[in-house]
Amino acid sequence: MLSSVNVSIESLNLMTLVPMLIPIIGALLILVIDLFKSEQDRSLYVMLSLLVLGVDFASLMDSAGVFSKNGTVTGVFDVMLIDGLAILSQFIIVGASMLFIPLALTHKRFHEFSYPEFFALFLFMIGGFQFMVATDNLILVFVGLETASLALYTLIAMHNRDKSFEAAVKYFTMGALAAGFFSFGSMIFYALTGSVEISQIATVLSANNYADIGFVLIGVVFLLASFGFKLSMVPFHTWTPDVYEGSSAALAGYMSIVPKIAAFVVAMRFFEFLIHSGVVWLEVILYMGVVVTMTMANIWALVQTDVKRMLAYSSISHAGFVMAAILIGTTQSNSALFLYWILFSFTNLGSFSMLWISRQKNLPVHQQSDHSYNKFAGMIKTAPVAATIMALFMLSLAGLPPFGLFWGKMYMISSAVTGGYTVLALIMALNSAIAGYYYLKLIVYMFMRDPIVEDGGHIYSANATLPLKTIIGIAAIGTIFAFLAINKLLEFVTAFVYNSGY
Amino acid sequence: MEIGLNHYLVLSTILFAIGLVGVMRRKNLLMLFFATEILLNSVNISFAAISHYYGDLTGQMFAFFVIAIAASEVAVGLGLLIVWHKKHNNIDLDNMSTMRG
Amino acid sequence: MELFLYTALFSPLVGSLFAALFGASPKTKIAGIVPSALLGVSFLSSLVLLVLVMGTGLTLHVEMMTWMATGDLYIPFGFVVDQVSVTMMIVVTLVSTVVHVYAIGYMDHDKGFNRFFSYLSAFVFSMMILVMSDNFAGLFIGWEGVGLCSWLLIGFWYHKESASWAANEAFIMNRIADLGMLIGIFLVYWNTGTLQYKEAFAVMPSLDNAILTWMGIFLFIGAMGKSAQFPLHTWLADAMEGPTPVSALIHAATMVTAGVYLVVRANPLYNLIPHVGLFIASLGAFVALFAASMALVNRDMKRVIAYSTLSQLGYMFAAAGLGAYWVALFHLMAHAFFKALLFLGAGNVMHAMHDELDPFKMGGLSKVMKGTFLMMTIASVALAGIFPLAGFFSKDLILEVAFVEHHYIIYSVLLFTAALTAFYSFRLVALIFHGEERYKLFGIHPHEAYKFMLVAMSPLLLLAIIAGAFKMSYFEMVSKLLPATEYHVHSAATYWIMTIGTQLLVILAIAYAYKKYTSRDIAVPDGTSKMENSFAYKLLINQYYIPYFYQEYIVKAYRELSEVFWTKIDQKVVDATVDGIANVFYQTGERTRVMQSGNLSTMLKWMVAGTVALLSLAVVFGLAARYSGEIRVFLSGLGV
Amino acid sequence: MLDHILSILIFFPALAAMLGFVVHKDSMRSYGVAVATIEFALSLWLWFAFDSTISGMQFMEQIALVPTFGINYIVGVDGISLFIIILASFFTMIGIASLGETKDVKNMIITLLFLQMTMAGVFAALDAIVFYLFWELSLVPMLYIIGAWGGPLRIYASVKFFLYTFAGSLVMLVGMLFMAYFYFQATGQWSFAILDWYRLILPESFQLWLFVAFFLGFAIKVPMFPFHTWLPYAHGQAPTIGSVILAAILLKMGTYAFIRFSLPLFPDASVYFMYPIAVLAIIMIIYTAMVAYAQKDIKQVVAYSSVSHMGVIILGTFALNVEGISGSIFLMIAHGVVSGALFFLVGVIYDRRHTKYMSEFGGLAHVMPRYATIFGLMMMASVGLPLTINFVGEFLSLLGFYKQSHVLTLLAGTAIIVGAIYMLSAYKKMFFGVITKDENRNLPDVNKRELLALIPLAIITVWLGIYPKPVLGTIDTSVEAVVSLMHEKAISKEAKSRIPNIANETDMTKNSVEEAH
Repeated sequence: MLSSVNVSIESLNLMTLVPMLIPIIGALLILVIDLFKSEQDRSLYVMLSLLVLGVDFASLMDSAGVFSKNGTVTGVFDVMLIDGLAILSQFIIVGASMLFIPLALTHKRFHEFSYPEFFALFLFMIGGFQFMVATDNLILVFVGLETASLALYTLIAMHNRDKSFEAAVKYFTMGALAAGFFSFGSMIFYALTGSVEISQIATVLSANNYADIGFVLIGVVFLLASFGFKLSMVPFHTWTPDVYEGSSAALAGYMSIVPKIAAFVVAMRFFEFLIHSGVVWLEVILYMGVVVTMTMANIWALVQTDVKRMLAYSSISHAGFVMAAILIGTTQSNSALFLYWILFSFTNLGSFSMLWISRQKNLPVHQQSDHSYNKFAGMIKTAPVAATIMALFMLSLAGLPPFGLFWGKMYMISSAVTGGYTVLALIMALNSAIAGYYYLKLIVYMFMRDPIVEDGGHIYSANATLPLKTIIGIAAIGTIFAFLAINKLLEFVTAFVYNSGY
Repeated sequence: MEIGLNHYLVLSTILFAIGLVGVMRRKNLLMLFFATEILLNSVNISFAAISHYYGDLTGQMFAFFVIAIAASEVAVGLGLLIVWHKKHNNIDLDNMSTMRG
Repeated sequence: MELFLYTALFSPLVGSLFAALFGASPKTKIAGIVPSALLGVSFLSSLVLLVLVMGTGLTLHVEMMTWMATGDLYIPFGFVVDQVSVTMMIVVTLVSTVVHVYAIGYMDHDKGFNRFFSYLSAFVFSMMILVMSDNFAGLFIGWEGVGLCSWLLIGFWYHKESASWAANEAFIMNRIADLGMLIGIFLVYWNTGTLQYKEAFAVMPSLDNAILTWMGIFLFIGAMGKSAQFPLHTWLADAMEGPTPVSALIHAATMVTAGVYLVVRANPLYNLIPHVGLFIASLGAFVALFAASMALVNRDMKRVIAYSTLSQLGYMFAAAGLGAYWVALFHLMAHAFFKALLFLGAGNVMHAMHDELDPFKMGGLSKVMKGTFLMMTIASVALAGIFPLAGFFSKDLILEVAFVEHHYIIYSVLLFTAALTAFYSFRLVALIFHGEERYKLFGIHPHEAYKFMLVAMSPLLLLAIIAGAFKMSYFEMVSKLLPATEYHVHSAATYWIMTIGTQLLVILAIAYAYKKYTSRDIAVPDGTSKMENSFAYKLLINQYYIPYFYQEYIVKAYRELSEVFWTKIDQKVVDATVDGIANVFYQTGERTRVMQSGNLSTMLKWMVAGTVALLSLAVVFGLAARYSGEIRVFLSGLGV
Repeated sequence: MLDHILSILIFFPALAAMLGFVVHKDSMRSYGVAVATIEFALSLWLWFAFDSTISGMQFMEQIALVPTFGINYIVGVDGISLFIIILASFFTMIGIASLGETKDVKNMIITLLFLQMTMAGVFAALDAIVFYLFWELSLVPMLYIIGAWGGPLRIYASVKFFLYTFAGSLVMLVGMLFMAYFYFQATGQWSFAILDWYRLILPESFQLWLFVAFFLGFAIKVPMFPFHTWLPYAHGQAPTIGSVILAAILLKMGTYAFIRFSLPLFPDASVYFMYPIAVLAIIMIIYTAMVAYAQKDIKQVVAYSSVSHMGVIILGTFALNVEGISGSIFLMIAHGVVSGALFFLVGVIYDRRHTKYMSEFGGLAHVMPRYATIFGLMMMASVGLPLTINFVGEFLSLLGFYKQSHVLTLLAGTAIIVGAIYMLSAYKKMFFGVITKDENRNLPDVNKRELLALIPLAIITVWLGIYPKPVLGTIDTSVEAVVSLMHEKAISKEAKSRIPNIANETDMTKNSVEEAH
């Protein structure tokens, strides 16, 4: 006879679920509204989503307050784990989403935004990511990851162009493979330790002193492959440029930020203990992965002719750069990861938004692709403000002080220096120099070449509306005046990371 | 011969390998999806076996989730496939490379 | 008294600036007259100072202001008027006053009249700084300043390719020597802690001989450039491209003697290192002969005089090197007078002959140019060293010095050179003023120069005649500062034999020259005569092929090497490496971008391949970890 | 206001530049001149308020930026940086005032004002990160100036300029981060403040590595052989104003940084690397002078001559004694004035003939006497004639280095020969001889606008050549502080003996005399 399970509601700590539930409820709400009255204007959904996200953000602030008072909170049979990493990454996820969603209010009408499902899926996706980061249970990670990914595949496909279907199919198929890797890897760890909770796995493994190192490594390989896919580490990156190219610029920008931070957090949770327990192999592999990813992505970015594709490679490179934080594995480096990613969100979202506002419905003859470099030739003459802002984002991405990303880069390299990874620090620095070339290339086109078509700069703001401009403005301000906020951010991030034990 | 845990694991691994090979070799999108299903479900065998071995339910839970996710993947995947087929009248992977470089 | 010092120093500068005001405007007489007058003022001030120094034995030392001061280095603009510098001041201001006045006439028809006086006065100012400075750095200012003015003046007629070429040659060659000078100055500073003459010389006796030797050598290298000693001599002959007053002032009387002045000024140093002194003397003797030999055959009137200058500089160095500083200085002074006179006379001839320089195309000019003829003859006599003119007292003294110091080789070389000097001087006089009037063949109508030009030259004429008379009083004056060695041949008989012998030798040489070059069958050489095809003649007329050598093996080599550096090394190696590194990245990108084929199947394969690669690494590592003990044993067995 | 004069100096032009977007195109010139003049006046005021008897930093300001990580906005000047700041604002002023007919004048002036901000910032910064910030930021306006207003190869040239310098300075950034980390290890506090770093004594092996890291960044900027090849392109393609500021100020950042960072932070490494660097400097001097001689384009001659002169500056810096370092700082200013003027002069003829090939000229002295005169003066200054500004610097630099090595100084001294060779031959080609090209017959002489830039430069050239004391004295005070700091910090015996001990000044002169025996 089984004894009845007796669980008090308090011990479940259901409050931990609130931030994830908010977007899910929001999504359901949108679907319900559509049930009652369809064919509503997209602005309604945009604002609704924004509101939901705003509430979500507020609840996160609440969690943050609780965390700084009481430390890590667990809940729902210890499945939920609300620590500093979870809160920080959720801030980034929700914050970036809030910046993204107004981008739907474009001047030109795009197919996908007229569907309420788009927004519902979007919110589901956010919920998925939030689950993914707020747990150390591999099952929940898996579920969160897949929820988010499946929603994302659909979002990409909804752009309704040939290329976007192709992108969605590619992303989907590879994602399925990655899911297979993830479950296989989890299975091995489960077999080794009898648990799917990272902290448990760590305890058991160190208790038997990594007796089955060979199997541990095989498990790591599969998990690494699946994270590698999400984080677009070379050679698991191949989907990235195609998917970015196929999806709308706004979504591409979003994809370069949110899914990755979620994956980073999981990777950090999982690899941290392995690295600290002296699995040299992992260190070597990660080292190689980091170096190859940032270098090769940079090199491929050099030869691109389309700005969006270039930015795709550039974000691969940035991801590789940030992956170094996990390799280094100190509090400083982990804080650097978050700092970097916050700053990166502003800049990268800004630059993709710049592409987004210049997006035309139809491709002019002299352009091979939506955002080929040629399109931006002589932009300073016809649209000086836009050109300057775009240049700003490029310089920030290149890591030129005092723009946002410089501080992230600096702190990251510093963490490499402090962590004893001197050569890595140099490689990171030199990669920034290589990257300088392709960012500069765009600046060269904008500032130093003559316009190919004189149309008074209309093409650069074909899609511009007030909301879009606002978002770009926020991104630009965030990029320029980042230096004023660095100290606060750094203190905040470091405290959270440190108090979570990383 | 007693069927032990290892046998299940080996079977699972073999199935996984078959799935992998299928993923690499198949040019037909539908077949490719099948391969990924094999991949995912092969793991379920192990999960169930290990779960039994430890007397712990977690593995079975995992397996259920995997099944659920596999199912939803198929839903999304087939959706994409149908749209693609509508547009291009084929589901051959080799026709799917407009973006490159 | 300081007032006189400053007047002497700065009036040339004022004159130069005044003339510079008119630099771009058309010719104005006033731009010539004012600087000349100011130079006169300068000369008078110098004269007052001379009287003061001579009369009271006092010296004047002022520090106008700090120039450079950093660390332990302190360099003021300090000026000193002592026995040595006042001599130079007199020589410089006197000759330049004369030359200025003369040039008013000589440059009469030149478009760059105003500019010319500006440069010329600037030169005098630089020269005054050179001689009056109380430290090595100040000396260097003047040193470079005269170099600059010499560059400007040699290249004065800049439309002539040869003139600007010669100017550059002079400047660059001097620069080579200046480097030596600079190093010498550094040596002085780091070893004595100061650049002031007085203090530096005071410390020198306590220094290591090797260091002093280096100091002496490097400073002398500086002197070699300015005084055009072998092997840096070629610029002087080429410098004759400049207007003749320039040649008279700069390239005969003043600037080229700066080297001698330096050695004299640094006498406390050279006294400590007699072996370097001997080297200087030997080089001087060699140059005296070497230059005189080239003067024998040259067919350019000004070049002959230039070689003669070179030869006389050799005499001066010979004296200075042997420690007879006051003798060197005395010869310097005397030489300045008669050589400037000679040059100015040559200028008159040139004017008369419409810038014709070949004496073979002249002849018989004594009829039309009586004044000039007289002056040049007397100057030549003085140069040849015939009693009782200036040259006799100074040059004979040098011979005596060499003899008394038992350097008989130097003595005989110098003696032989004296004969050569007499020969080439009168070869020139004979060719120009005597014999057939060959110029008629070329349709030239010579005329005498302006009266005032001749008048202007007359002070020089006077001094060329009587300068020797001051020998003893001069000795008394400078011996307060310089080693007071009187050079007397001990036995009176030897002395008389030597003196009279020398005089006879010189007179014979003159007679031979006259005989050879006044004859009726002198014709313009056309390169066919036997002598012109002899080896010796060719060697001499080509200046021992030294300019050729420089041109072919140094100038050309330098140019070619530069070209190689630029096109081969800079572009093909250094820059190509930089671009190459960039290209490696770019090309890698181009080559490997095929990896991104866009085919989903390939993409999946990459993913699996990546996993398999990681797996195999894991297996290798896992095995290695499991069997680490065995592996270690195995490796140690291999001796790793 | 004096308390914040440095910040005002730095940010006033930037603010003015931003407001400049609003100013109408036709009034932009006047606006630019007005702003630049105010800026220059401010910098002069800084000079007058500066107390030249104090060796340390003055007008310091500190604002917390990222205090957690030890990054603060700290600015201050001492005798080393003071004059370069003044020179920068001076060049910006005359640069804008004499700006010729240019397309997009408005953009140009705004860019120049931004550039002025970065220049003032670099030389005033006393925090490594702030220094780095301005250092990098200065690349952007220059990139734009070369790339937008340059010659046919402008894009290649500007990108090369940017990337090359950028790559070098990233390595330098790594060095800075290391330095901060060492400071953290030593004190438990993060700090990027240079003055804090000065107090840190590092083991020699660390010094060597850090020195190399900093060196790369600085050497590319200077540019030292073999990192110099970006310079001819940049100069060759840049518009006149770009070349002027590049040569006059931007290159000085590298040499200034050597004195600000490398010497006081790594005294032992400085001694260790003295000879290799001196050899590089000598290669710069001789080799680039020869390359300059081979040029056919007058602007390239001046560009390579810049490299050659920078060699002397480097040499003076690594003399590691007061004479040499003061000389090198003075030479920075001198070279700024002279090469700036030379680039202006090249611009004058380029504006008239639209060619820079010397073979296109010849005999210009006939038609443009004033131009020839000023060019001649500047050429002589460049050649290092005494009583011109350059001589003081070159003399002191070489004099200083002579203490360290006789033979190397002798080799480096050939600068005065090789310099004369290329300069005189270029001058001869351009100005002497007869006019062969008809286009040259009626060239107008320098006009008022051009004289506006050239006359002040000519005056400075002569004035500071004759009376360098007001500048040199101030420099000297600060340099003595640097040298004594270096001596104090030096660990190895070699370094202690190479770097003079100024503390007991009087003994030192005696000792040096004694040692010479």
